[in-house]
Amino acid sequence: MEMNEEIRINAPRERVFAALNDIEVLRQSIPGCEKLDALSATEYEGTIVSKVGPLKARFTGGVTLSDIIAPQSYTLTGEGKGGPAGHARMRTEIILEEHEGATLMKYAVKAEIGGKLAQLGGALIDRTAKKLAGVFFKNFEALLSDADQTVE
Amino acid sequence: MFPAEIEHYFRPQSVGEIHKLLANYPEGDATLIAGGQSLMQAIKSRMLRPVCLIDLQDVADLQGIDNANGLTIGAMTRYAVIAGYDEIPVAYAAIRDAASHVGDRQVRNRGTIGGSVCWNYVASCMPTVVLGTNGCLRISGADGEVREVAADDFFFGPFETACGEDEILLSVSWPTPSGKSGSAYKKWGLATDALPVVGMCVSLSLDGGNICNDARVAIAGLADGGQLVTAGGAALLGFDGNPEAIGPVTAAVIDSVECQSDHWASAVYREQLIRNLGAEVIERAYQRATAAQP
Amino acid sequence: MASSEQVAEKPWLGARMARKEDLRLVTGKGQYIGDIVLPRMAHAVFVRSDYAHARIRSIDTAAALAVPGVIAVITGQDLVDDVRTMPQPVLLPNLPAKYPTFSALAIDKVKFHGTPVALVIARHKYIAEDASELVEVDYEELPVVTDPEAALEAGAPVINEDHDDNEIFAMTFTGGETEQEQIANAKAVDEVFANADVTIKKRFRVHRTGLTPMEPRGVLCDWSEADGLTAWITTQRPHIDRLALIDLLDIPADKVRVIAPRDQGGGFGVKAPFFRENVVIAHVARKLRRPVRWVESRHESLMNVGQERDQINDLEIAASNDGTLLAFRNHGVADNGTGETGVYWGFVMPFLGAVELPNTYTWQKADVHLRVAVTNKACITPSRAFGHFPTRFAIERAIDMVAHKLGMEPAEVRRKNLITELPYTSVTGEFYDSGDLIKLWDNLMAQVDLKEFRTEQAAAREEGRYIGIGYATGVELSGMASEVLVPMENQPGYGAATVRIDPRGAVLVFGGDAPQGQGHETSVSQVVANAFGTNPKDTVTVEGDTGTTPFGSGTIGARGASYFMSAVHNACVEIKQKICRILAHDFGVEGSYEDFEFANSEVVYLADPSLRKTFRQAVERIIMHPINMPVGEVGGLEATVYFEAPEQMVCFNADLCIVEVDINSGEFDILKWVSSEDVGNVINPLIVDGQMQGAIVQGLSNTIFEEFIYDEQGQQLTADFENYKIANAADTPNIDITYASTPCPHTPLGTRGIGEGRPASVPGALTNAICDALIPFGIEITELPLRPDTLWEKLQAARGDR
Amino acid sequence: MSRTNEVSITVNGERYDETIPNRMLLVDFIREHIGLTGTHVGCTYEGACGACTVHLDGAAVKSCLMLAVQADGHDVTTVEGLANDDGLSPLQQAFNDQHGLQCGYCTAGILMNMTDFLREHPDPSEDEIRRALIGNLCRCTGYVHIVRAVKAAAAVGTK
Repeated sequence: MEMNEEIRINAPRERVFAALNDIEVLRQSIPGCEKLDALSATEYEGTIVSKVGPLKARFTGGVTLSDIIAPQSYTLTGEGKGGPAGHARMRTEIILEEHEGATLMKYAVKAEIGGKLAQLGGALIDRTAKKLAGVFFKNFEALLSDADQTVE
Repeated sequence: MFPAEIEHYFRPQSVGEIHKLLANYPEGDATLIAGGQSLMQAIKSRMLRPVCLIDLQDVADLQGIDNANGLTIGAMTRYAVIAGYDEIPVAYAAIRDAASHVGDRQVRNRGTIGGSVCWNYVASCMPTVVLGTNGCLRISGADGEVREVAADDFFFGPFETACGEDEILLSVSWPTPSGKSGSAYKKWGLATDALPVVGMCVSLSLDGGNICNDARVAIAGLADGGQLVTAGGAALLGFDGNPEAIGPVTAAVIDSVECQSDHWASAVYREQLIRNLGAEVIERAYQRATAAQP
Repeated sequence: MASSEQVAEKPWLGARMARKEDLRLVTGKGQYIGDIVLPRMAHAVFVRSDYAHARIRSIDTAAALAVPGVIAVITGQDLVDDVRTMPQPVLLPNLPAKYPTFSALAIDKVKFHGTPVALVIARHKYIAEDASELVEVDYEELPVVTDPEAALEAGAPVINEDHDDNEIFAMTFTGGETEQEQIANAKAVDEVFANADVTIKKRFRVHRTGLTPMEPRGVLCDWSEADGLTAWITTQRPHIDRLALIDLLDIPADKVRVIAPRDQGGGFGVKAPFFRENVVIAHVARKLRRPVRWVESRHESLMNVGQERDQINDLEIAASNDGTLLAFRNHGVADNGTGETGVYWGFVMPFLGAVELPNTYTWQKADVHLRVAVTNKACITPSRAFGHFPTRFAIERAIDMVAHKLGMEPAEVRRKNLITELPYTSVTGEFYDSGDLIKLWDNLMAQVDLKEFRTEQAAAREEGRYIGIGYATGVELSGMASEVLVPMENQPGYGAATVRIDPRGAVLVFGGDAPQGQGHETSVSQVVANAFGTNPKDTVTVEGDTGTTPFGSGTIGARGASYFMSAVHNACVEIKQKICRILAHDFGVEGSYEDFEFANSEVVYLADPSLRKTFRQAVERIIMHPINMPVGEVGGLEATVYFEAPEQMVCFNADLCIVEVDINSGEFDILKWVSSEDVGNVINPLIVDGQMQGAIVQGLSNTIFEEFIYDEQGQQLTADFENYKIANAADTPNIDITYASTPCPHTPLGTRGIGEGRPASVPGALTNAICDALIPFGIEITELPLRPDTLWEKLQAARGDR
Repeated sequence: MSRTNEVSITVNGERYDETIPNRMLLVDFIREHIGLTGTHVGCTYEGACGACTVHLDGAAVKSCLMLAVQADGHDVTTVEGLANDDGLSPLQQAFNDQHGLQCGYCTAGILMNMTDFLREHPDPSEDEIRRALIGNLCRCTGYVHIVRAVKAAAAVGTK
């Protein structure tokens, strides 16, 4: 699954970039995130639960930040193992552009699934990955917007 | 593959009893089983691991078809019963079209309309015909209150519906058809009666001059699951049975949906299926409507 | 002993007799692997990798072991001291290839999605599955190669690391032994092409598909100190499996017995290899000193076995203006998968596929090259039409393309080029012993009025209806002579049978092969009844138990009616000879075998029919009362006979189909399918009809519905029957089987083995019919699967071009 | 914590009062718990092959897509219940006569489905038979002789 989207965030680029590197912001933005702990400045591990209707899969794994060019871009790679359900990987390349005082965040997401998830849930992967990415960026934007309300 | 351990199995006799059982479990732990033809696939593959399984087979209130005031089909009514019921008004004939070709004989002997619409599988027929015929879903809430949800508000997307995990779908119903109305459903799969790669449901009403004055189009088999295509219904208004006029309708449908490519069919072929199936079901629904007794 | 008598005219031979097997099978009394239960039997579940290519960092079995009811959890490390690595010599063909060395449970790395990495043994199968979920394997992913051409490129990740590259096998089939000879041949072929009136050149691609027996695999092993290992295995070749287990587990030969269950739910080649799972189950039964059973799930089956075809053939044909086929050149690339399956290793199938390229046609010259690539997919396992489903599709399609180019009837081009003088050695070196291809072809064409069809076709086109006719022919090996089977699969080709007469007159037949639905019990009983003049119901056939049967190379490659039945017949003759000698003595007459007739359950002295005994009296006297015997004779009636034909035998077929294509949807209906079969003398036409119908529908199902799909990461996405669609009854046509047979001169009954290769002509016949229907659009199909969507897209493109 | 239930299931006329795990599939109850192995399993979770077809109160259903506890209080008939003292049923006989089976693995399911089908459609067309067989996959026969056998059995039944 691959998708390319962009979203406008009403905050300056440096703040957006800082938030993208803020584990607390990530924890609150990642849909279904139950746990996220920092192993280092660029490596986290945690647990997320992905839910489609009654079907749930719990993934434990790591999140790695790489190709960091502050404050304009980085790559966020998440890899999770869902036990007997299989595994998933989502790689998101994010580019931040300044845009009339706000920030234009362009993101390219590539998701892969393996094991039973791929065999049984293949028809859902596109939709689910898109939905998860959408929720993530919406949450992220909401968090930043809330924080910025006093500034606005 | 075999089911994971199931702690409890219950077979309640009434809707009230189901609610009591559901109340004993944290949300998501108790699962209702109707016909189980899809649910058991998920349970066996362990994509679903219910702690408690509540079997609805004995709940008499959920069974049967009633056509006294419009049409009401109990949630636990099996496909074979629907397929064999010849009193369904032509306005809702699409339901029978669909039920007659779900899966195979054995599946139709077991699977239910309620199970299908609540499961809302990404490629499935019943949710699509319920949408296409504007069914009304009666749901018993956790508090025992019954609410009615229009099909448009019921289906959220694959596996997701308005029926909460602590709620029970009682029936799907349709009002007494007004005037001349007809509907039809047809699907295409790689094999006969396989899951829809594309399925098309059309229902329409005609005025005295046999001109379409109300119509709905729903589609199955796309990545977003069964969905209503508003533009399709709008394009059918004024349709007078002229086959030449069908092309613009299916074109409107194609314009407003997103067809995916997968190992069953390419996106462009799905579009062609919409044209071909659309032409067939529009014609059949129209014929049925013209023959209907107002 | 080779009898030359031809006795096909007796009533039981050729009778459409209802099968003896059926009574138990229609009443639910069959005995398949999953029905066999031993006291204290434990259940095994394999843990399989969900990565296609990864190093195994570690395997943690603690949580699985802690589940109540779990008896043991085994990993590859546990096998190191007790189980030899594969391959062992018994499982190696005598063909030069880069065989991988591997452990039955992967130790260092996994090479395809589904590689077994651990085994959980528990008292109940549900518990075993619970625990299997708790085995934690830590993988380090490696780059995945799923495309065979990419796998052969320099710098591609090497999958079998004991070799330098992914080319497991490569061969040039024509032109001789030395490089110079090959260069000379290639040059000669170039010259034919340079001077030919027409040439065509296309890339033909056939997807990964194959056969899926309704019963997946299974193994049940028991161990006792006294008897050693008893292994029930779903297998087409129990005797080979036994040798492999002896060698892999280092067990003395007197301590291993393999039994193929009496009933097996289909094989089609899929149960012919020696599988790694067998040795793991045998090992744990020995280790735990208790019976252990593994029954494969469909999910496992679709991920591991039954995957075949998967070839690219760049084929060129040169022909002259009158439709004479001159030469062909083929460069094949086959996708082997990992190469971790005993006996065949993946590449033996495309090897035979390339050998069979010439099919039933004469060619002056050919230049054939094949490269087989290891990829991160399940190893190819044999499926009926062993390796030649793709090559026959290519050659049959290409012949129609030549016909289209020349404006000739494809039927005419075919007939013109059929081999007319047999025996014949094909341009790739395959020997065809006998048959009459012209008779076969003319019988096929008699099933349709081609002229009338063309008129109808033209009229239909006027109405916007597109109907078409297509053909394909086929040759298949009727069993394989040792001359062929020893080099190809390292095992003998002969058929073997023990025939034992019971004092009450029943006949017991023991065979070393192991059928999976072919109706051996019925055919054997007809052969026996024919020989002894008894009733087929008096014969009992036992097969598949290495403890009681003579060595047999298996129910493979159409060996039944060619080799096994011939051995049965010859054993009967040997017994008849003894009966005759003793009866002549008893009757006080001079006489031998030729002087007696066996009919109506009696043995009659022809010169004086008053001298007769019932079959039962005769045999009871010899078995139970061996006194007053002729000099040199002892009692008892039993013979074990090995049959080897003097020549490699083949049989032929031709298919014709008529289709109608809906150009608006790309959907097509098969309006008619008729075959013509040259299968020698037929023991039971009901069974042969069934074999042919089944094979043809398998071919259709492979062509239209079935496809194994891997994604870029090597994930196997078609591991259930929702996603791996096999044809159902509503989507398949009726099929008429007709015969134009030539008795085989090399078997005592004139029979030939049939059915193995039969699906191969199907994709050609079907696609040729569709292309014939769509001639106005100039569509030439070169790729499978043939799906309505791709056909419609081709039509769209063609309409755009016009 | 119960994980088990008491059930009373009648199989081929014989009543079984048993305590079984909730998660036990009906097909495993039939094959392994009570030992009627004529019913087969040919797929994993998908329930698409039909080899496990039995009658539940007379209707053909796939016993791999049901839990045994769901059959509590019901009548199950398996392939072992088709023949009686008079011998094979007309359908069983027709499968033998017409060579409607080869390996026999799918046969039980087909017999059960077609027995139910012929009761509903005593005189079916070939198209109806073929459509009714969609839930039963056969790999050996190509279906030709199966369809012929069902027709032949119908002819006996309608005589």
